[in-house]
Amino acid sequence: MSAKSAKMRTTYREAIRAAIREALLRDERVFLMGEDVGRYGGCFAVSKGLLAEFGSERIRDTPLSESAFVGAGIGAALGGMRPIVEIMTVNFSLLALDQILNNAATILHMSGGLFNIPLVIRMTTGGGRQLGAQHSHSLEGWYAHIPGIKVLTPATLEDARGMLWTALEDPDPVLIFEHGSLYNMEGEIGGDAGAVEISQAALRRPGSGVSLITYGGTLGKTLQAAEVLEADGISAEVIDLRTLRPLDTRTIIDSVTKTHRAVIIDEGWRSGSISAEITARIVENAFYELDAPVARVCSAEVPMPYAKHLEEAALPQVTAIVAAARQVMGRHG
Amino acid sequence: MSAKSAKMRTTYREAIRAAIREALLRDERVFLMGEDVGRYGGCFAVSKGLLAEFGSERIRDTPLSESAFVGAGIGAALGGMRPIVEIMTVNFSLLALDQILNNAATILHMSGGLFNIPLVIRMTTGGGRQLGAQHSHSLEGWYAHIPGIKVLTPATLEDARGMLWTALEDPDPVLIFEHGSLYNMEGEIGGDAGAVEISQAALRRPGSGVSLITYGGTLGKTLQAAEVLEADGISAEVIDLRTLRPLDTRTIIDSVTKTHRAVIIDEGWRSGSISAEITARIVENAFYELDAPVARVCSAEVPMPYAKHLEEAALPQVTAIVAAARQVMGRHG
Amino acid sequence: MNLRAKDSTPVLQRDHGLHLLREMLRVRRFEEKCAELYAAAKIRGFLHLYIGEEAVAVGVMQALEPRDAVVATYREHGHALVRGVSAASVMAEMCGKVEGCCRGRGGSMHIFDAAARFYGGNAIVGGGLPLAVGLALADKMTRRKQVTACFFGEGAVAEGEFHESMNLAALWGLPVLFCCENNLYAMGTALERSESETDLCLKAASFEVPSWPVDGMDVLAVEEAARQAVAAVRSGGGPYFLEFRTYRFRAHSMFDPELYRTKQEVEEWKKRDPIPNFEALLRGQELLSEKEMEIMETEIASEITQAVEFAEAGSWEPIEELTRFVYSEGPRP
Amino acid sequence: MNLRAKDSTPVLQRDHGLHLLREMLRVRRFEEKCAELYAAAKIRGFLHLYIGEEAVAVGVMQALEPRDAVVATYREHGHALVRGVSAASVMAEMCGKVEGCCRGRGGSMHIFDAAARFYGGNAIVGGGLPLAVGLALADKMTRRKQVTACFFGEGAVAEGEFHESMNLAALWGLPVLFCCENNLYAMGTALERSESETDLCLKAASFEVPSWPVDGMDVLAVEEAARQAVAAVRSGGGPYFLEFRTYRFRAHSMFDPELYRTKQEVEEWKKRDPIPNFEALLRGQELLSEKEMEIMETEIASEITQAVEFAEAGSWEPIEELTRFVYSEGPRP
Ligand SMILES: Cc1ncc(C[n+]2csc(CCOP(=O)(O)OP(=O)(O)O)c2C)c(N)n1
Ligand SMILES: Cc1ncc(C[n+]2csc(CCOP(=O)(O)OP(=O)(O)O)c2C)c(N)n1
Ligand SMILES: [Mg+2]
Ligand SMILES: [Mg+2]
Repeated sequence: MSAKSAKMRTTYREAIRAAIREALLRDERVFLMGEDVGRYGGCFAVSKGLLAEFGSERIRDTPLSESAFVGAGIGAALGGMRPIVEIMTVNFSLLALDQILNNAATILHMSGGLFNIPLVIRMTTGGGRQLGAQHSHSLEGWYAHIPGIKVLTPATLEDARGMLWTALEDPDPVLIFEHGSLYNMEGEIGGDAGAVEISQAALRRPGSGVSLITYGGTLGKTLQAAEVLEADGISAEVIDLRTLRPLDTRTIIDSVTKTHRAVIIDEGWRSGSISAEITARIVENAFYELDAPVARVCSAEVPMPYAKHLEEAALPQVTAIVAAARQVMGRHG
Repeated sequence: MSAKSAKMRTTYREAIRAAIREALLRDERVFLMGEDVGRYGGCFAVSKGLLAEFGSERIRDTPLSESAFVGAGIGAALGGMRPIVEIMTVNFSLLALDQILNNAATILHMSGGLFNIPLVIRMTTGGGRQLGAQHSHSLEGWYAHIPGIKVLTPATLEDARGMLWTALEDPDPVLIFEHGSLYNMEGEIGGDAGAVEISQAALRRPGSGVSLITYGGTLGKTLQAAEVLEADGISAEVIDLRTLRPLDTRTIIDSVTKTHRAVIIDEGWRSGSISAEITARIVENAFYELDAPVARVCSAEVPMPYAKHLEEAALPQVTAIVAAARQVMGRHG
Repeated sequence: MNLRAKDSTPVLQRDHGLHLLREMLRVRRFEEKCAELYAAAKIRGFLHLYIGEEAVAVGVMQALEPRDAVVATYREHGHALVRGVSAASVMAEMCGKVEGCCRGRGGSMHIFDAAARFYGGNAIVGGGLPLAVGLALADKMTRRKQVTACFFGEGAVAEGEFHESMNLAALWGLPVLFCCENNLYAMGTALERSESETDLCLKAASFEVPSWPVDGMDVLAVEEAARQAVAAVRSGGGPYFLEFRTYRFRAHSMFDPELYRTKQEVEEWKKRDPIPNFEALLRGQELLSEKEMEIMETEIASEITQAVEFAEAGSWEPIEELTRFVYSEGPRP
Repeated sequence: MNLRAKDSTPVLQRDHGLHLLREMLRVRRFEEKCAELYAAAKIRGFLHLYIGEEAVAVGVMQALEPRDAVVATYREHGHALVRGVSAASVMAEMCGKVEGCCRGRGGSMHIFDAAARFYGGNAIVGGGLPLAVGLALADKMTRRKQVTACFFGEGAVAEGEFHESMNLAALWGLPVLFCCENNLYAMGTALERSESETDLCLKAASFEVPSWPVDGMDVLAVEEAARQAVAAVRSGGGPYFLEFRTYRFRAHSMFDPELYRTKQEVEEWKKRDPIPNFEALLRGQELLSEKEMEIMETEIASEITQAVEFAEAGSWEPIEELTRFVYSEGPRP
């Protein structure tokens, strides 16, 4: 649809802001709540300017009380509102995990379908900014274990702009993970960009030799790796999962059925990451299509170190993706 | 070692109690802390009688403050003690997850190796007792995603008795998950049963046709399934993982290399469970040994329902294990 | 300010007096039946009886209007019944039948009802408080003059969620009536072993939330306090905190050996049983005859018999429906 | 009780006065240098300056003995320096060098030191409080007469962990000195927008924890209050809560556009800058000459230059060591 209208330049940050703004304009049940979303303008400046436009009722600064304000978001959703709750950083969301898992994800089921929870929770995720071991993890794949919630990981401007809309239309809790390194990403987007489908993974680059499966903060690195591979004569298909729960198994399997080889790139810690689940689904659904074992490029299993060189070594990088792809292609050295 | 001394009858509950008692006698730095561990005798009667013997300093009832008393366990460990912290039920541990992930698992690394945390956290896990969606989940496999902690899942009397000892000798945080349905399990144990190795999975039943890989609460069902399969002419090897982090990949691979087929049985929700990680490791390390896709028997992806028939349908059962094994053996119907 | 009706001779409307008595008796007889059914293994899981505390739920509910909301705990049969959830649907729920208010998915600890605006039934201690704050936030933002009554035990006061929720409600001036049911024990932990300051109204004061201690064994005192508090809350005065001093006559749940309190203490409190005492008061004022009392008992017995029959005649939800209610069905709201 | 030294004319030991001034100045100059290095991209991640608040750390540390413990936040350079962690090792840490106190793994927000008993450096707001409780618990259980000083901002008071930790410490009579650095803002959120009751000492009172508000811009007032509180804590009186009223002159971190407060407000507070004011006091009492002041500045400048040189000359930890310190190395303790 974006092709139909004039393009405009924007950033990931602005795309999210525009989406929030539009939601506030469109639906008076929508409000934004979180630490420093108002006067400070948002920890990562996403909500800058919104307080002035919408006032402190709807751009609601909260005290440092993650559990209570996430729980209040659940309650407000039960009360007919459409809250967008912002948690500054994924690590802090652990303080609210009781509310997320034991209430938000569970009440619809415990109540036998009586009470659904139309709640959106946004948070920053990921490393690469030298923020150390309490601000840098990638837990979105981990969250995808929880039935009852949906997990979205916008990696593009369109998705940053459109996923919030879709999430707000969802009757159930949706968590949106924004990778911190993407906020400054700039590019063009259709002037009328709006809601996007969230049920399907996207083919970001077609290819025939190997499927590179990723999402969120590592999409850019994966596309770069695909270019390097191309120069090397390897045609890599890049799949952006977009939604980690529910996973679009179909698109994954279709791609692997075509390429017969897969590398999963995931910023989560390797063991028990979403990349393991994707591997399992490929094995369960396309085992006989595989020409080589599925490979994973994940974060090292360490709390994120502060020092830049160590952090870089801990995170998935282009060279590692390329190496893994070459390996599953049977090319060594 | 248990063979050397007189056998004694005990239960899983008593084995844990004996282990705690012995630890308290052996090391004055050890103490037990948690909700109702003292006067009430423990929510599941594990610590019954210990208050009378050791007094309220060392059998320490806490207020309902999961985050603070788990955090206090971390602090006490830093202060030279050897705390055993009991969390009644795995779902409540979410209230303490900030302390577990952001502090216990992380401080050794953030401090560049200065401060280790010799802390043991015990909790009840698992379903099957009609406790509904806020008391019945199996999150131990999920916890196994976190670097910096170890995750133990005793499934036998020996491990119930011995793992606590080993955990207390560990310099780092160890989480022990006790499946609620095991507390009444009765059997014989060596009178001198003591510390057990935790670095290796155990072969609980040798076999040649298929590897059934499990742990904790589903070991019993898996052994039952193996018998059913035997009657059916299928020789199933049963592996009890015992420790979910770090995983003993070697034993898994050795078994699969022998049997060429694997079924993983895991009470966690399927997507993103430890069974996915095990699948991935098998694929990464023994892909060319596999004669069939790895299969998984997990819990249905629903918050646990209260009604007995629905709960039973949600949990892995013997029939499902048998069916999965038959399927990977290529036997249908 | 002292609000206890006892201080003046209460002048009771006869109808209202009989209504209060009947409601307390309904809850009592209902739960006595639950205990029986538990012994007969028709009800399973954890069952927490409210016996002894009936005056609290009955008194508070008098002050609420249908448009108001209620949030309760796992000890909530009484609240649900008095709030208007039918005995039949609660009983069917506890028996795990699809005719139950939550289709048997919730069980004793998770009673929900949309018509009654009854938002659970929460088995995480303290977990309902943020929900109540959010429900009230929705009401305040939409300028509905509704009140959310939130029930919780004195044990919950130690949880961080109590603190965060009180602060949010007070800071934002939200219409929440915090109803603390202080029955002196949290499982086996006496209040003085869980709180450094046992005067719970001082906790409320530290948030600038007005509060009173109320004799929770006196239904008239409860009602009067609740009416005044609800009036203040409804008129926009922000939250109120009422501490109801009460006592549970039965064990914490069906698994509790009651090691932590003496029989004598229980017997002392039974002298203050809200039901016979209130019955005596009505008799003393000649508002109730022996005959009427008999009729009342008969009517209640018949209501309960019908509820049990309804539950026993109920059906099991088909297992094929297991994965329903994890996500909403049908169109987006 | 009023403990502020100002009320009487302070009679200062000259050496001690000079020591206090020097320590405050060390912190100030050190952090000014950090800001420079940040601008030069030698320090990265989040950097939170303590400038303006130095009197608090300096005053409190005077009351502590080497055997005592300190727990701090992400705004902890000052605390670390004054507690005796060398400027060189802190600077090297912030530059990500292996010679840093945490080998460059912690960074600015995670300073640890074993010799100084400095337990972080915690970037989860409120996350250090339970640790402090646990350290004090260890001291109490082993009958060591040690005190744990725990620093946190007024923003942390809203967190559940504050509430739970205060209660635990008070309930168990633990030797914790809670040092609340009330600089009026949590990022951009003013105290009156985060707390319904802004008199923080009333919070302490609700746990029966004794407390005083202290002029945090007056190092002598801080020291005197801390000495009295530490004496009470050390003698077994249980925890104390001190509210230090202070102000940060700089932005919250290096990313803060400071939209939430006026320049004028900052300027007003700068008139109360603890360093020039204390310098003037020393001058007025003729305890300090201009010459001595110059020497002090020169010595400090040289210490900092050396620290920077040390940091710049430092080395990067080899990448091969990335996964160290996730688990302990070497023998069990
Ligand atoms: C977060 C959490 N921790 C522990 C439990 C286990 N538990 C259930 S009820 C209870 C006691 C609660 O006491 P109180 O709040 O006083 O309520 P009461 O049962 O007396 O009505 C405990 C510890 C729980 N359900 N949730
Ligand atoms: C649990 C958590 N929530 C949010 C943050 C982000 N954050 C970092 S510092 C800060 C403000 C804390 O204010 P305060 O406690 O007053 O300390 P100050 O920074 O003023 O010293 C916030 C919101 C965090 N680090 N941890
Ligand atoms: Mg109670
Ligand atoms: Mg502050």
